[in-house]
Amino acid sequence: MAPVVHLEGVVAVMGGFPVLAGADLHVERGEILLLRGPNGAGKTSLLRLCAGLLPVERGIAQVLGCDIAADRTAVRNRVGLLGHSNGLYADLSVSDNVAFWGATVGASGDDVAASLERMGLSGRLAKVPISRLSAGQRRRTALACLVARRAELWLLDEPHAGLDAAGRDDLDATLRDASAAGATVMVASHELERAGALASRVVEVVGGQVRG
Amino acid sequence: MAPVVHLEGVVAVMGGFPVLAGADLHVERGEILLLRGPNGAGKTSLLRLCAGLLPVERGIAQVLGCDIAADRTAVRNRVGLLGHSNGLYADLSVSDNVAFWGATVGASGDDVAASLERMGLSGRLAKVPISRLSAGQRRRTALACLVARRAELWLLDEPHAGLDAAGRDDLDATLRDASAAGATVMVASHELERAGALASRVVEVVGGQVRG
Amino acid sequence: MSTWRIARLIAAKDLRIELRSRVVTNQVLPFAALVMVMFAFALDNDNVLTRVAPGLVWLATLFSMLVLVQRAFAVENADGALDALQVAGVRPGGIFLGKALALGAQLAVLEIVLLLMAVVLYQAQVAASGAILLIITFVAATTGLAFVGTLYGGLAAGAKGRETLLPLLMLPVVAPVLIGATRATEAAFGTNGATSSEGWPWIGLLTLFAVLFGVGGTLAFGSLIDE
Amino acid sequence: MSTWRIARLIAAKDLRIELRSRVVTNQVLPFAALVMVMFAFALDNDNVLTRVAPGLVWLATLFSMLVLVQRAFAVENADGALDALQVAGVRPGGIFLGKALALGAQLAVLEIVLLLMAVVLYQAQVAASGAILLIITFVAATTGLAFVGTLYGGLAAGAKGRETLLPLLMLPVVAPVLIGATRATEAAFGTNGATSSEGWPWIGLLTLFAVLFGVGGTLAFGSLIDE
Amino acid sequence: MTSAVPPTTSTDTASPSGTPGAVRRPTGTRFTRVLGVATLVGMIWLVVFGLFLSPNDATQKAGVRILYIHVPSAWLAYLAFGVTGLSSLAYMIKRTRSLTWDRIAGASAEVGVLFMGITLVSGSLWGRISWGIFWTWDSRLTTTAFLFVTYIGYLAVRNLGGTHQQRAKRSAIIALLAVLEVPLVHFSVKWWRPLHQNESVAEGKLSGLMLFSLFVGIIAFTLLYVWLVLHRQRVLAMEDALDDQGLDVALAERRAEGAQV
Ligand code: HEM
Ligand SMILES: Nc1ncnc2c1ncn2[C@@H]1O[C@H](COP(=O)(O)OP(=O)(O)OP(=O)(O)O)[C@@H](O)[C@H]1O
Ligand SMILES: Nc1ncnc2c1ncn2[C@@H]1O[C@H](COP(=O)(O)OP(=O)(O)OP(=O)(O)O)[C@@H](O)[C@H]1O
Ligand SMILES: [Mg+2]
Ligand SMILES: [Mg+2]
Repeated sequence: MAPVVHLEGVVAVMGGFPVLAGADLHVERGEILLLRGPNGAGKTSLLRLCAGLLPVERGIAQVLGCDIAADRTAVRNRVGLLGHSNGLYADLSVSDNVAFWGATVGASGDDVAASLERMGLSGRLAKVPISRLSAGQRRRTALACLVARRAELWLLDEPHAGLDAAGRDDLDATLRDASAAGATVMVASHELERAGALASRVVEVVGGQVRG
Repeated sequence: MAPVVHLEGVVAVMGGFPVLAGADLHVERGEILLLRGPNGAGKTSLLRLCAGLLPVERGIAQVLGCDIAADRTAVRNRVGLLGHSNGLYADLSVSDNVAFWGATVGASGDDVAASLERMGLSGRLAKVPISRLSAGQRRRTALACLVARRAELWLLDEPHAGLDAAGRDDLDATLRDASAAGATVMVASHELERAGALASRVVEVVGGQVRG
Repeated sequence: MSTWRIARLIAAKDLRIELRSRVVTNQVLPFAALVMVMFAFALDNDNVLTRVAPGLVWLATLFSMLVLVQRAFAVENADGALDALQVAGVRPGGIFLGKALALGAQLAVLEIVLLLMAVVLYQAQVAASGAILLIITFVAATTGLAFVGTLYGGLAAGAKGRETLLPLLMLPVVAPVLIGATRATEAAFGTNGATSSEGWPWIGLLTLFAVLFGVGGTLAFGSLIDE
Repeated sequence: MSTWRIARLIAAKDLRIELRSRVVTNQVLPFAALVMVMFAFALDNDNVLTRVAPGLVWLATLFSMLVLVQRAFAVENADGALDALQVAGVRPGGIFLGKALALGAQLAVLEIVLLLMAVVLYQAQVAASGAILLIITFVAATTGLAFVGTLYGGLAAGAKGRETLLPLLMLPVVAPVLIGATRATEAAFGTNGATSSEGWPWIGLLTLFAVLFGVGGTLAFGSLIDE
Repeated sequence: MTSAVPPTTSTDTASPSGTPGAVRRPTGTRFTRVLGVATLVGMIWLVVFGLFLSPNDATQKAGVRILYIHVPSAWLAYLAFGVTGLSSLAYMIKRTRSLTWDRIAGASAEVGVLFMGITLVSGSLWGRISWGIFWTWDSRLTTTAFLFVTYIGYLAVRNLGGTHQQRAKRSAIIALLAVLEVPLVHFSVKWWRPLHQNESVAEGKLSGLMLFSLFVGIIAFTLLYVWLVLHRQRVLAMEDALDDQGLDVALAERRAEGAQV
């Protein structure tokens, strides 16, 4: 069966700087992969590349069987990304946001309700506009949007940051369930104890390259 | 000697919502205090209040001997705040930013150089504009700006988030030195192991209330 | 999901945001009104005003439109929503149509207000025969403007210093609309003895323009927005 | 640190940002130029133009100024720098003067360009006697505008939907400047047979205005910006 | 692994100058040198005919001689923008997609802006002579000005950044929309009530020798156009190549960054 992610000597450039300098990575279906590495190593870039947001300058890059070097839009809608930013509309309420993002990928109303429930946002908060939420509450909302999407490949950039103890447990449970259900998960994180416990494999990103 | 922070039944409101609902807190000089608590508990609000950014609605609030309930600007310039956002100018280089923020509080050129050094930004990065930095590199820059300030009261909101292993160690060392030098430190964090090890005392914030 | 359903989804979202934040109603409308008044001040020069009223209506529309477009994409950029839309595989054509739809709706409201103001402030009269002409002009022009605004708004959205790149890109392109709409409106108002028959050729230009940018945008928006 | 040193610090910072991003030079200037062209075309109606040239120069200045002010405070707001400035205990008066200084510098460049354009495009001639008058008008008006812009820019910076709140706040206030400057410039240009002697009373108004907002801003800025 | 360069990636394999070696090559070839000489000759002819052999105009006197620069530059600007449009189209079509087209488009637009500038200047000078003013809000003048600005905008878009591919796609779209303004300028004299000359050449209102001088001008400007575009296109190609070269250096550094840790 084709690997979920297959990168060979991938180079990616932002503003003339090689954010990825020959990355090789091979991820199988159902894995929970932890990307660790120093600041500026290229973790975020790697995730954005896999999501089809960052063009491939050189090398071979296949995600979910699509050649994203040729057409990086091909893989979209099958992957879900939680980046450093949340991608929420500040003036809309929590439920409006989750509903909108769910709708863009044709998720059912139940999925939406379920994911709100799952992230503990179904109470008073559901009707509060994002602009009046705390940092962690926003992060939870972003996660709820991601959960509602039921993606085949989950890309999470420091998902634990800002979440409280309960939120972290919810998140880890969600990710375990997802991978059990056959989805693949890639997590970039600096919280090695926590994320390490979650991951089925750990690779190190350094200087735009992937080790291990 | 007067306590550094003394709050009694402090109530603060944002957009009609009581973000702080009767907070009592007493912090002595040289302490490293960890604020823990669920998302939306009021940690950020508490720190912003101590920095004089959030008006006191009710109660007694003294910081560094100033009555911030009466005049919240009084305490400014003596406290340093690292919030969820970094307060950096995206078009300016790392060193320009740190130099500017240093200058606003009359820090010497050496202080600036030293704090850049301390946060490991003195290499290639020093001349790179913020807009081309990774999340963690931005956070480091923000910390460098804070360090250059030599404040009496350090208020840090989830300072470890986004920092790599080395950065975390740098940070903890810096904070220990600061408190050893007589500064007081308040840290809001969800990384209990890490921040717990750093802190000399832990208080829990829940539903806008603090006891301790 | 079909492009058209996406478009409706996006448009609904944008209009809901407007409903919650009331930015257009509370701020852009008054702004547009002010612009008209300012013109009146600056040009208050023996009855120049009535003669140039049509031009002013459209100038005011353009300037307010700059604000609208900026706002429309500020919303998408503030927290990386535009990226998220792309990852979600939302068809760019759908995004384009949706945002154009919402923008058009807001523009329409704006123009009606401005037109009424022109009638009141500048004593512009609509010749009975011109009424239909006027309506068609407005529909055609608004559609065109909405498309152009969305197209260039999207292009500028990625770039740095976007709040200023936008006007540079947009103004020369909308110039034809400005001219066309102005002349057609003059014809409708019967300004400087223009008769409404003179107006029709302009409608042609406006429609052509709208169609061009509508099609162009729907096809090309994808490659314009992705950075 | 003295208010004045703070002001210099802030101004230097703002100008350096402009130096790095080149937003004003590459985008606002062309925009201003375009605005002039658009006006000219929209109003091209048997030699109205030369008569209203002075008004147009100032209108164009105002619109470009909106963009400038927006940019000036977008920079402060993007990443919470305004809060940081307050925590750092930077005197609000200093912030105000500093940002006004930088804004004024950029405005001055802008106006010179616009004025030259007016001379070339609208065949506006400066009466020899009017030269001094013209210069003084510009200095007075620019100072006034810089102060108002900064004051209201700061006010809007805190509020949500700022990109649209700003024009609403500012335009009515600057109306007097617009009128005063226009009349004074007309006098300098000798438009509609105005003689430069007629200009001086307006200078008075402009200066008064500048002083008023300069002092007001320096004192009140603090309570305006901190939310 | 840098050598692993599938044709689908955005390093430019289409043009020969994509290879770093090209950077040391001059932009001249035998052909362009011949062309350069021809251009020079053409210009000399233009001067001879334009300033000496061609007669004064009945009404415009010697002022008419501006025509021999004014009109050719205008028409060549049209041509340049047309070429920009066409090569942008060629880029957009998958089968013919190549960054060479994008560079030709860019080069042609630059030259076009230059020529349109000449038109504007010569026009305003002529205006001063024959209408007594530098500028008026006549439809043709204005539309010309708009066209000029539009292509400045196009050049700005080319500098928005991103990969070469992104630049090419983005600007191609803008070019295809912008070129639509050309007919607007051309027919503006028909559609609006202008002060500006309308179709006088096409309707043969010019005396034989004038017409000939004009043709000399057109030929000379055409040669100049081709010569400039060829060179600019190659320069652009080298800039792109330089980017790729710079990338190789940067890559080495970036990897070293890893070695330290
Ligand atoms: C700034 C001022 C002017 C500008 C921007 C300008 C622009 C142009 C342009 C764009 C064309 C090409 C028209 C076409 O074939 O599509 C043109 C042609 C021409 N211009 Fe001008 N022009 C200006 C002033 C003048 C003046 C003052 C005169 C003479 C009194 C003049 C005489 C002509 C003539 C005779 C043609 C050729 C018309 C034809 O056969 O199509 N222009 N001009
Ligand atoms: N602008 C606002 N208007 C109204 N309510 C707000 C606003 N900002 C925050 N709140 C509410 O105030 C409460 C406290 O927010 P605060 O940011 O202090 O929480 P926190 O402890 O920092 O949470 P986190 O751990 O997620 O950062 C939250 O419940 C939030 O919903
Ligand atoms: N827009 C940009 N232009 C140029 N260089 C950039 C840009 N964004 C990031 N970089 C550089 O690319 C490198 C990788 O960035 P990236 O965000 O992928 O790192 P990261 O591993 O996510 O770091 P962190 O752990 O801090 O999030 C960094 O060295 C950064 O300086
Ligand atoms: Mg990152
Ligand atoms: Mg918080």
